[in-house]
Amino acid sequence: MLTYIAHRLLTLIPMVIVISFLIYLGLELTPGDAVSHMIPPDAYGSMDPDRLQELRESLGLGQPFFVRYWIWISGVVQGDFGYSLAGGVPIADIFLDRLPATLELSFAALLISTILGSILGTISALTRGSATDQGLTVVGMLGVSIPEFFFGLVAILVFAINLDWLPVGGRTLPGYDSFWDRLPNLVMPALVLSIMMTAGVMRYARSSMLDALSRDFIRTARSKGMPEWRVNILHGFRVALTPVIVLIGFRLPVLIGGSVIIEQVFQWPGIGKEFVSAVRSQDYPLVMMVALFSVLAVLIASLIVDLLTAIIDPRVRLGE
Amino acid sequence: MNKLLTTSIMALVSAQVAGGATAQAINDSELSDPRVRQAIAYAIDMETIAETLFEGAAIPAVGLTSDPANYPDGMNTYSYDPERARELLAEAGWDGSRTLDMVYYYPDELTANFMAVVQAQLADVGIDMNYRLLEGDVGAQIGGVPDDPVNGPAVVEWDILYGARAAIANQEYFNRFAPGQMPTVPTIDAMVPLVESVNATTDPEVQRAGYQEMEGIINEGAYILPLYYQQLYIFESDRINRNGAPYGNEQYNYNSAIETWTVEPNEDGEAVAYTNGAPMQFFEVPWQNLGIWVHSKYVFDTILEADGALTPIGGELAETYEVSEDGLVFTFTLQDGLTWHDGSPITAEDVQWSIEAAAQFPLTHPVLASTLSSIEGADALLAGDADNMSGISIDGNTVTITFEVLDPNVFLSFTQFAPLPSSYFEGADPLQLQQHEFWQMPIGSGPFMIEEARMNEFTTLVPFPDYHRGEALIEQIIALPSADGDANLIRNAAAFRADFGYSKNATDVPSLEEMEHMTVIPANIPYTRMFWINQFPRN
Amino acid sequence: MAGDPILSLRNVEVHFPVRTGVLKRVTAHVRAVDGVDLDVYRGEVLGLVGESGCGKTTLGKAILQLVRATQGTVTYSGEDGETELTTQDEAGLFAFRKRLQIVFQDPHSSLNPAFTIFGSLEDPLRHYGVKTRAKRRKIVGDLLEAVNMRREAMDRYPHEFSGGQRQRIGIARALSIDPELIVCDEAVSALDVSIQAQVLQLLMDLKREKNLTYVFITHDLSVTEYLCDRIAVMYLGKVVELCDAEELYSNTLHPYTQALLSAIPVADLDRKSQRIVLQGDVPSPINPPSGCPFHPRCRFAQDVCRSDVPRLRAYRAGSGVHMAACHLIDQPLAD
Amino acid sequence: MVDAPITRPRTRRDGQFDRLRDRETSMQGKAKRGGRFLGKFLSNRLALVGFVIFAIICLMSLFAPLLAQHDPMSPNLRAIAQPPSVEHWFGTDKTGRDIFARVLYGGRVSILVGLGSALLSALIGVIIGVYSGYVGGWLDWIAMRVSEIFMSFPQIILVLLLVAILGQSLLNLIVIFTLTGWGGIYRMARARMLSIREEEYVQALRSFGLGPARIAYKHMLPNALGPIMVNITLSTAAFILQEAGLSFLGLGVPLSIPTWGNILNAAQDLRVLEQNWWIWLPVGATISLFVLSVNFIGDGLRDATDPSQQG
Amino acid sequence: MEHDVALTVKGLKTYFYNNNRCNRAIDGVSFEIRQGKTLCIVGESGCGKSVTAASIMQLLPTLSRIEEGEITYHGPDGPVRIDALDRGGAQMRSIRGKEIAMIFQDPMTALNPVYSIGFQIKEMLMYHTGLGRRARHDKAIDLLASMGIPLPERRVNDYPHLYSGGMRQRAMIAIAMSCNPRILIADEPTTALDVTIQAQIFELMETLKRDNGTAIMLITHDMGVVAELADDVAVMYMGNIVEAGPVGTVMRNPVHPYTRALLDSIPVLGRGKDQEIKAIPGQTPDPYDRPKGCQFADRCMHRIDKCDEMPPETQVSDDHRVMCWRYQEFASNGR
Repeated sequence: MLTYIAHRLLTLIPMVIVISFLIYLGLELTPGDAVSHMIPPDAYGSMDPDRLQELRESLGLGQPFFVRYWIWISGVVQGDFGYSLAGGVPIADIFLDRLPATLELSFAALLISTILGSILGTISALTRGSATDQGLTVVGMLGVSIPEFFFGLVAILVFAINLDWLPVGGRTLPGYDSFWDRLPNLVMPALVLSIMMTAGVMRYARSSMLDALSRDFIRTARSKGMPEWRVNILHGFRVALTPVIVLIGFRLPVLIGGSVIIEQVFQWPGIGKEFVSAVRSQDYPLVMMVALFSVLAVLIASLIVDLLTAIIDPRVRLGE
Repeated sequence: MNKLLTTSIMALVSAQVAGGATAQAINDSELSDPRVRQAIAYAIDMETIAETLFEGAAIPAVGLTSDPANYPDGMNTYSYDPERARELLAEAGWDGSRTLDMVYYYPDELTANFMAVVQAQLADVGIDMNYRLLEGDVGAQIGGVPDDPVNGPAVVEWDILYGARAAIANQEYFNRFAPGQMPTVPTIDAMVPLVESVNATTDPEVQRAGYQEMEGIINEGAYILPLYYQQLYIFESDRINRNGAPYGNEQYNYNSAIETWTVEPNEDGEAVAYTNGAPMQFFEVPWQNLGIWVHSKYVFDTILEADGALTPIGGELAETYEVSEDGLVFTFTLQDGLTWHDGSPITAEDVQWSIEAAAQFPLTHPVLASTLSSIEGADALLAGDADNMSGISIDGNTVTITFEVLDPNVFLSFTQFAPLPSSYFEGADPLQLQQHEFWQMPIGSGPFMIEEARMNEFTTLVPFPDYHRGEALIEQIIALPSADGDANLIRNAAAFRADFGYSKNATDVPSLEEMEHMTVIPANIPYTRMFWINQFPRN
Repeated sequence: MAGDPILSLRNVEVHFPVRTGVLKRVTAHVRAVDGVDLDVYRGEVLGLVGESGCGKTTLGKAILQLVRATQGTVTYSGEDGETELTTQDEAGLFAFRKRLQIVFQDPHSSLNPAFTIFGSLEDPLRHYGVKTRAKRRKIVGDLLEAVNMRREAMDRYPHEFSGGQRQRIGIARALSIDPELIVCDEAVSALDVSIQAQVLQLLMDLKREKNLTYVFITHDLSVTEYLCDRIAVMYLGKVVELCDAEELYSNTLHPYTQALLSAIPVADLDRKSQRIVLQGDVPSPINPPSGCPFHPRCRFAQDVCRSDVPRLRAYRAGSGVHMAACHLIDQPLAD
Repeated sequence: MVDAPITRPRTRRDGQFDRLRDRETSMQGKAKRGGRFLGKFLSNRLALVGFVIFAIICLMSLFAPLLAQHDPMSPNLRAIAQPPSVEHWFGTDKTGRDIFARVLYGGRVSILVGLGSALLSALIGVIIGVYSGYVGGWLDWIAMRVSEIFMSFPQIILVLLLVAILGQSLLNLIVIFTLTGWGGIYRMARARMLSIREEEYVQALRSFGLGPARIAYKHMLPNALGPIMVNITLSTAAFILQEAGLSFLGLGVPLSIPTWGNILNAAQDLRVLEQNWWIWLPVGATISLFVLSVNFIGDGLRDATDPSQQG
Repeated sequence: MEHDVALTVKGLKTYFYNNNRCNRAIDGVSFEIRQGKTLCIVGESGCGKSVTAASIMQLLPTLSRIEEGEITYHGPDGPVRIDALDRGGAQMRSIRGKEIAMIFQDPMTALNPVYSIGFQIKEMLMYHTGLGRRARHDKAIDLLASMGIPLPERRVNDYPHLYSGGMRQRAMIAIAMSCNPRILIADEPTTALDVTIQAQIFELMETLKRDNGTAIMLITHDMGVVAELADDVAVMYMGNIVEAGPVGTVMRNPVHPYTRALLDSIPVLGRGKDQEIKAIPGQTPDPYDRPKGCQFADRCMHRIDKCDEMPPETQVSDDHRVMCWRYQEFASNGR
């Protein structure tokens, strides 16, 4: 198991390096750089171009592409994530700052959607064809059909502005020390973020459950004279769980970047929001690190999924 | 029918006013024909746009500068007159075969809407126009001067640029009319001596005369089309009491006397005020955007102080100051016993270091940079030939600055210039000043000091107990990271999380005005939105 | 019976790599077919029997070059001399593809559900030079009639047919390019008994009409007895016994064949025999036992069986030779 | 028919069964045949509803010039932000443009982006996936690695990155969606091919010596079309939502082109959200309805083409 | 006689209601299962043999129901009308597994892959016996041992995928036999297995019948299996039992044309190459488009006009009955 994990992690390295190179190359091809974004366009006409060139060079932007890439990647490999070009803040600090916010939001959404989605999906599958099932199906479809920011905006309008139940956004304010202080801020973004995921998990859980219930071993279980709940839960749900776990596992990358839009809507100071502004201001080192980090997250998530399925499903043996 | 009649009468009248007979294209570009540019000006119904689209939060512009005292008599307002526009186009031989390429760099929806309206109004007089948002390196796409100052070809790749000039000094509007400076306008010979004259004096009267003449020339030739003046909207909640302190140009530093403001205590009895303008990613060096960030305004004190109209009114860190007769020597003395927020004394050495660093820091505001680079020895320092500026000498708390050439904005610049504690920057490269770790928790000299900074979440400020004008009365300022045009400002205001601040965004204004607990006060600022018309032929 | 060989297999091995680990390294091989020598004579029906996983289907595919042998040769002898098929590339095989055909087991997957019968059958014809559509329709119609179906069936889709009909269409397809040899891979196993007989009879009729050679792959020894001239019994990738059909049933030499025959339930109350029940399961072809592959389940196994791999040796039989691979059978003809 | 002494309580199903049984007895011998696929699709009520909505919205967008009385691009400053009226069915936006017309014309672009990208990515994914899935080899290896690279990113991060690299335009957006979308379809098509490859009719074709391209595209591909179509519908829905999301971030189609996302973007303004419901509600509802209908169609297709989901 | 009957089925009709159609899967079947005897239900796919089993166990799919007829289980506490019980009710559940147990065709899919074999045995014990945790574990090991699974102490904790096909079916039987049911229903238990493994399973079932006196209902399509294992046989065709009786009578003197045709259509091992096999023409009808009368009429070479009416079940002798209008003609002239 451990060697398997080590193997998998090792094989990530060339992948990540190739990807990092491609991103770097891509960004290189875009016009503009961090310096051109440090100046508001209204003021650009008055700036001295020579001075800006000096700044570019002092930031290392004037060096050839490969040199810059090499400096950067060798730094990363040695654990030096570099500095944000725009503000000079160590990228590691930015991550330490933003990651907890993103994780908090995404984990909350993941938790809500997993629990709610599996329960509703199971109910839907067990009452297949009934009004409950059809109702849930339609509601689930609606959930994946409405743009999430639209949900968010309307939620802000209704629950924050009109009803004044929840804060409009943000994550914390001075004096909000504990998780419970911040909870009201978390509720709306987490719920809105979870809507789409819940609907997805629900649909998946439903079809997975239906699939499981149509298998022969369900008949075997019934032929043993066990009560229906045991057949459905212990035999059906347990088997249906594997694909659901896989699905949720593949949602794990959301923990890093997938909540970009919701973070924007609710001013949630997370990685996603940071990424958007880094992309806008062409802060290469930061963009690179976020992108790499998210890639790593995806790859590690798939590793975790593999491990989880191996734990859940005895048929799966690692390394084969 | 009635409308048709009125417009044709108006057209007759205005045809007599603008003697377009002599006007013609000066190079291969149709846009170098003043009649075409005037036609564009006539075609745009700025009054109606300001009233409807901008909901009154824009003032149709006449000249480049927003100060009517700068205008000569008989400025043409180019009021909406499509008939006249068509006539002018016909005279200029505009055949409609050319589709103008309009660019802009504001990504907001209001701008896009404005573009759509302009497009429709130009189409109405027979000018096809497509608009697009500039992406990537915007600076490079709007800058660049043709080698041939008359025939081009143009370096920029558009016909019209919708942009703005936000100026601290009027010179900023005109300085690029100096030869070989303007990406869009072929050199206008009459402008050259005028530009020199307004830069060579500190006498407001002389400057004004120059401005008037230049505004007249630009107005007549429609070299640049001023569209509207953007006001600044200062907002306040009913919890805040300024206690008589002035409203002013919040984009820059002025004496707002924030230490005397009070705020209604919250449920816990704490005097906490919310504002916007907290940094989003990092604390910016205060020399760049002089006043827009909360820390630039309240954490750093400047050498001199200005009133709300940015007129110098006295010393802030400086106890006394004076400038010599010829305007080339500026002397000031710092107050005794000033300290930084960390308790260490503010010294003349700090000031000297700051001036030298600001002169080298590439992102220093242009007006400030222009002043500082006029100091004797600045060139040598910038070229790396000297370690210090020979023009700066200190004696105790007194700093004497000798200029090589006269700078018209010495006072203005020093009302905006905040020194930094040099002890934190030993060995730092002034080029990379922004990247210095100091900016993760800056130490300043102003009435408030930074208590806690969580980027993208909030920044809190607390009174600096040893502030030279006394400790501030507001116990805590919580600044949220919303800029103007950001929908979050309105949401925060609606949720009682905006007690004071400002916005330039026209869409914010009606929203804020509708809130019972908010008051919006417009402030006139030198900020003009305009069309730069590219008069060089494009390849 | 023995005439000219149409196909000669010499030491044919088909090993599939087993990839494991993160790097997908080849860590083992499935020895699906492990050194088979076999001749197929023109005009005969050769039965290839064995239990699942013994490699009979793989061997059938290796004959057709659908699976390439990892070692050994498959030689085709025709009027134009002998040709080694295993070394030919796809272009080189083109001429031989016409002579060798296959009928598959599963009537559900043997026809493309997206095409009509004509659509499925016309492409090979086009490939072999039947240019006009009208001609192709005529040929397909004739073929369907040859397998006792109506011409009109060609415009219908596979799902409209029953399993037996589909199997007949499969046979029609194999016949479409006039092959000399047809490999029938479990051609009747998936059919209901009442249908199975129809197809068996059809196969025999066609053989007579067109002078075909069959390699008949099956696990059902009662069918082979009825159908085949010679039978090769396979176990774990190897041929363990090979002889005339009658000889095999009357004088079974190999203990595995004995057990196999005895295990078959016979639908004849008068022929109930004593079952020889083999213990355990067929070992994995990834890691076959040393020596004789059958020794772990063999009642007679001795030390030599555990250590030495028995070779297929010839024994005298009534009219010809009887090949078997067992250490414990006395008197081989010669090595 | 005398009922056996069944003590079991009758359920809702029993009545249903009785009806079926009686009908069967009465129509004995008259077996009806029909396209299984079409029949199953049509019998799925939601899919049918989805298809009708989809068709209506598509046709209305297609015939926008006939349906809309106003030019979607021409502002009218004298009639800004007007509520729905006989003149303007959906009211006007903040520059006085007719929202009904904008929604119709915006639909053209949004549907083009959504459907176009989905079709393009399907085209690429299928062309590569079908061949490499069947043939394998180095092409398969390369395509697999490339798709792995694309799929190692969280979708939105990759889209944003590509927007940053390629810039904002309608064409670029389609390119970006295609780039991010092909991998999924490629993998699905490849997996389908891998399983179809084992079908015996493929072996039969190989035994005839038919070329791999012909076998893959002509004979195997039609049998993978079901899931491919499902995938296309689902990606269409996803791309339309993403277009809206990107517009929200200000990184979508340039604002000069009306798209559903761009129109809906007005809802970011709290005042519009509160006071001018007609500016965002009709377009929000249209996006949601359209995506919903596409999802229903996708679900219906899935049920109709997936043999494992009988019933 | 009556006392040793374990289960009686009378006039059972089970209809399916899929896709808005009604399929009369079983249309009036009657039979009884005797204690300590094996009843083989033989027939081709789709004839309703598995539905019969599912009806007895009340394990029918949702879209189906028992229309008519009686299923009576003669348990130790007197007869129980199974058809009158609620499908999922406690009473039905107490019969399932404890009194009547069932094993299925495909041991690969009939076992839950995520639970160990032991768990799946113990689950049964938990519901139907009062054994404690420890005792259940021991009993599971005992059961596996008695099914001939080597190293039962270790294998009890293994998951199904680690078992071979034959072992899985043994494990299935272990589950079924764990509560000593009076009736064991085996639905094609060896179809998915190789012949040598099939022999092992049959051996095991014979032993169980002998040692425990279990009544076995064995569903198969293979006449050979019938000949080997059955005491009684019922031949099913399209939802009817067309002929039933003791195995000797039915196989030696079949009177229904279908039974006869079936026996004639299969090659029988040992009869050599010259045996004559006769195919049954045509194919089984579409269940939604059945013949009006005798379901076999369309394929029957003895068809007369009267066959358009459904023939009644007629006793040929005490224990031999048939559904055919012309049975007497066949009964007299034998085969």
